[in-house]
Amino acid sequence: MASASAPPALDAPPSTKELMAAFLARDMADGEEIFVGTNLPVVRAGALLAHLHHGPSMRVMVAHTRTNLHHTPVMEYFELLTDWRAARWAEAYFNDSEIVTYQKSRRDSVFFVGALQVDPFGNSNLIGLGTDQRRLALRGPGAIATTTNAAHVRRFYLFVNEHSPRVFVPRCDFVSTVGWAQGGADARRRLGLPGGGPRYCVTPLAVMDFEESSRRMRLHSVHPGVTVDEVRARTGFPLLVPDHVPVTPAPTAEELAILRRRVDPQGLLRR
Amino acid sequence: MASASAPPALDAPPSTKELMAAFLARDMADGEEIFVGTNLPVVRAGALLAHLHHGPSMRVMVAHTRTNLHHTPVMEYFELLTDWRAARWAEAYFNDSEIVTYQKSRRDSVFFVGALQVDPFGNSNLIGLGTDQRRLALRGPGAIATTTNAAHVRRFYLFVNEHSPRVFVPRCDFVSTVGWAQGGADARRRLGLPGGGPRYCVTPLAVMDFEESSRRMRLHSVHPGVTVDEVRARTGFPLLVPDHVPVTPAPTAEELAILRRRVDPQGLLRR
Amino acid sequence: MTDSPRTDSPGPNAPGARSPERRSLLIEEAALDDWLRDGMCVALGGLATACHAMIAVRHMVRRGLRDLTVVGSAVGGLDVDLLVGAGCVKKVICPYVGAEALASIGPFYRAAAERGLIEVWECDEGQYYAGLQAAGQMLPFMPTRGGVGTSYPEVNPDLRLFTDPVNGETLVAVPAIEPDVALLHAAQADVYGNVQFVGTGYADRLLWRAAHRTLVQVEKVVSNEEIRRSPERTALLAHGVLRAPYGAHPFSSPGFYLEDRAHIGELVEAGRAFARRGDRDPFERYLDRYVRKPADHVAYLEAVGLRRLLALGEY
Amino acid sequence: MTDSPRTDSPGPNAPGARSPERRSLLIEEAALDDWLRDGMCVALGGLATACHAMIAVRHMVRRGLRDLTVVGSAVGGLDVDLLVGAGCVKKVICPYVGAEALASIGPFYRAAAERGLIEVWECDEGQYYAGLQAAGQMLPFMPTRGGVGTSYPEVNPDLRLFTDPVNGETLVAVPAIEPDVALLHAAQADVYGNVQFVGTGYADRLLWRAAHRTLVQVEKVVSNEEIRRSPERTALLAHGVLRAPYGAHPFSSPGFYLEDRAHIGELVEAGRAFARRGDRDPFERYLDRYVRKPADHVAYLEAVGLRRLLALGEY
Repeated sequence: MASASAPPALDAPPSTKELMAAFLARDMADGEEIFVGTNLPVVRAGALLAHLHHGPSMRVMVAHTRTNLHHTPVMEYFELLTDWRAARWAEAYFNDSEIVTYQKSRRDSVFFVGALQVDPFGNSNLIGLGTDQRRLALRGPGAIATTTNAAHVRRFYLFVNEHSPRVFVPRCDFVSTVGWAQGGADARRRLGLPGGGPRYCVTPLAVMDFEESSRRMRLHSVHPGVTVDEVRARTGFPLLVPDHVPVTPAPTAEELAILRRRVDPQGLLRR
Repeated sequence: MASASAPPALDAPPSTKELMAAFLARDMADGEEIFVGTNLPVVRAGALLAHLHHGPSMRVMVAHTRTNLHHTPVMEYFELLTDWRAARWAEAYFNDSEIVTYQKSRRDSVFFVGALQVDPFGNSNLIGLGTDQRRLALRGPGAIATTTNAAHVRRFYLFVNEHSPRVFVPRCDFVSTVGWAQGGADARRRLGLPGGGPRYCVTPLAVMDFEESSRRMRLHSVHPGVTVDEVRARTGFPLLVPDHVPVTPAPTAEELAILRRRVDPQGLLRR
Repeated sequence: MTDSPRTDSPGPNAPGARSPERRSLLIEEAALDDWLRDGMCVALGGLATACHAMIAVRHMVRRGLRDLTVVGSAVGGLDVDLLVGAGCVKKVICPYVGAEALASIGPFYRAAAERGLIEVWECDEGQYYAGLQAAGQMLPFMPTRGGVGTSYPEVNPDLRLFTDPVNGETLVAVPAIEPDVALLHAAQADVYGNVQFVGTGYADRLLWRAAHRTLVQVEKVVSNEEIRRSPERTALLAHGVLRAPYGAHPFSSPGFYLEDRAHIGELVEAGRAFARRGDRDPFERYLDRYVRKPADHVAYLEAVGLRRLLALGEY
Repeated sequence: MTDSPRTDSPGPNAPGARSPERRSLLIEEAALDDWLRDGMCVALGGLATACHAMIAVRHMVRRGLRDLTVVGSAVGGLDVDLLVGAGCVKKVICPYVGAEALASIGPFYRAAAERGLIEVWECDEGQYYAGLQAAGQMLPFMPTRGGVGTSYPEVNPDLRLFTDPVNGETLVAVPAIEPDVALLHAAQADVYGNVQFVGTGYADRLLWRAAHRTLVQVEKVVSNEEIRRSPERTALLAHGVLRAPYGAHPFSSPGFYLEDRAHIGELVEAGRAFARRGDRDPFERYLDRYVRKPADHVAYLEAVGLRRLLALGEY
């Protein structure tokens, strides 16, 4: 299971994925509930880094169990959602239907939403591409639980592995997850959605947030070596850009050490 | 817990309560789900007699557990709903909220409904007596789960310990459990109630059923020593009475033996 | 009770403050004051004669809390009756209050309800659970079929008949029942709030899901390692844990002790003296002896007596 | 799928026939024919790459069943994909079909959906579970908030926006999802249908509650006494029990074996050959080898090979 390759050296510069993980980690607060997803190594690493770095009381949800790993020396990587070996850490089990149905128990939960398409208000699409649901040009993987979770959880992050005009579109072919709907500060309240909505959209190029009054997507920071113009060019709609756009901060030595020694000794974030 | 008194002799004539229990038992079929209630010795005895006599595959629900007692020599009497000692027999636990909420799992269930008042269509009242709910002349114990269960279960039995015009009234002050509503063969279907409704109403004097087309209460049998006129006089509304009213059949020797040796050695049905 | 869903967080470890280690959720009995206030909607766990959070209940009586909305358990026990008798209650939400064969209906509850001194939110168990389900799911209401054709929509205007948008059937809409706090009693928990029951835990999990915060009394506080030995038993995550041996007394606690029938009888008789003769003295004596004089739970247990407690045998 | 609730009884021991002893619910593999018919609505348990009832799934393919409505698990696996590839399926009800990292989407499912050969009842997990909840509660619908503001009510007209009768909020009404039969795979059961899982059992309990009848494959048939040793583990009461060691293969079975990645890869490659190049030969070879030729489950396991099976190690 664990990779045979040696863990990366601590003095190697951070990879983009490590940078993204560290950004996510810093935004998560102690006491929050985090899902250690499968098949999303950056999201997994971000959540676990937050837990180990500054979140000893976080609720860690992994493969249908709830646990706390603050004193676990090295995290095993479980690739599949149903890998029951993760139960070795369990303090509790959770049932798949209950976790989705009883949203009140998740008021402290933060969540991640992937997408085939994202629009200027952070609405997103996992249903597919095309005009007719009965004959999609491309059938997407489906929303899984993102529609319901994103309606309720404390906040969520949009996370996409490709920053391009194919993904960032003026209008999604279908909306499977509401971000800031049609925009405006109270866009979600008007729809009756109790959750806090998308806070950041994280890509391999940059981090975006949503301007407070319009809830339009705004450039928050660019990753090292990426220019503002490059991000603009690869976003299929006009992005709000402040006068000063900072560079996404690099992980600290402490964060890198946790990532490389305990969270990701397999080096998935450096591939 | 078990009474210190000796079990009744097998050749003593059946008590009215034993007669009632045997009547109920004969009406229950193998494979059905039965609730061994607390605080209702006749109902408990009827259900267990059915199980031991002809229902080896019945599902026996007792004190938040499900079990099968077909080979249990003598039934301990648990007086309280929450007596956790009954768990010694458990094959499964059931959760109080789930058992009421997930009615589909109870399609084979039969149920008992007590009442302060019963009307000619078998609608009944456990809410209380009076005209204003905020100032009841007598507050009843409340419907517990009878409202919801009686709407769904395969069929139910009305069971009252007092046969009098106080109980059998032309109109209930409040209806907490629907029987045959306003009457008519399809009375329940028109309300959308999927359960089979009340089959019999059992009292210390007689057994009543509900005439098929009008769903009005009809005398089914009188207990030994009770006259039809007596039942009429103690029922506060006109009862349908067929030309021939049989006497409620006595328990067989086999039934009495099971009742007295295994179900009720404490003799609760003979007090 | 039909507040719109909250987005603020009362979570077990409310984010913000940093802590170098995982935070303990263990509280002292005196800290119950931080949890309970006049006018709150308080859910009481357990069922009938079992597993009520009696330390918390007696604390509310001792402090003289007022105007509580009490969400009793589905088969509410004399925990509710005690609070009604002590004048703490404005409104009761549950289908039953009593102790079965020991008291077919709670005497204070009956008297107060008949005299219009408390409001009774009339419901059956199906409706009651539907309202809690709605709260746990952050929905304004939950449909149910139980109650169609009955007097419930008349005697409780919060239960509204409506036409279902799919098949056009008539159903009952039950608004969300959202307690501010659920007070439960369980077998064991660790200091991090992982709660395990012996037996089913009745509907305590649903009260936890519906309530804003949950405080759990436990017979034993155990290590986190003990919890991890049987994670499948962990039923809920409390926001606060109170060490509470014999904390359900005079009611039973599965796996630990049976109900104290003599003590329950004392309480019932005090209630009946008031309900039947207007004689409040026996209840005042009961309160003096078991609630007002004992400064804390251990003092209460001493008032009950060790000999009595140890006689509430296991199987 | 929105049939009105049934009042007939398909219970584990349908009343009527007398039997001197408690009836066994154990069935032989050949008796699956009594459970499965063309046009049925069939729910498949497990989740993603775990615990699908593969004996029953392969049986349906072997018999060439047609026009099935398949209610996959919330994260539906390649069990659904296999049935779609074999042409058994008319409609799929579940939020996902695939195998995560091993196949981000089921290749047959994607191809058939894009070409309009199957109907996809578009939903997310919240809506999916709401529909099952409705069925289990014998209600025509269940409200949910997930889907408000999205395209779901457009792409799935069964999901209707409505105004809640209590607070006036806009919600989604999900009609009841009522499978004729649920096909599950679990760790153990006794012959009376008492089913126990290792782990959570995913949402299998909810499928059981929603379905008309439930057939459970089990790794081990155990004694009734063994069940009674840990009644708290009993999760559901099956209507039929099938002895099924390695019965989830090629998927994992918690506590028994991990997924067979090589075998899953073989199936995925066969699907991709068809989806990308229209080449059905690899899938036909797969079906010949693993479905058509083996007459029963043990013959299937022999085709897989004991060496392979025993290498799907425990932890």
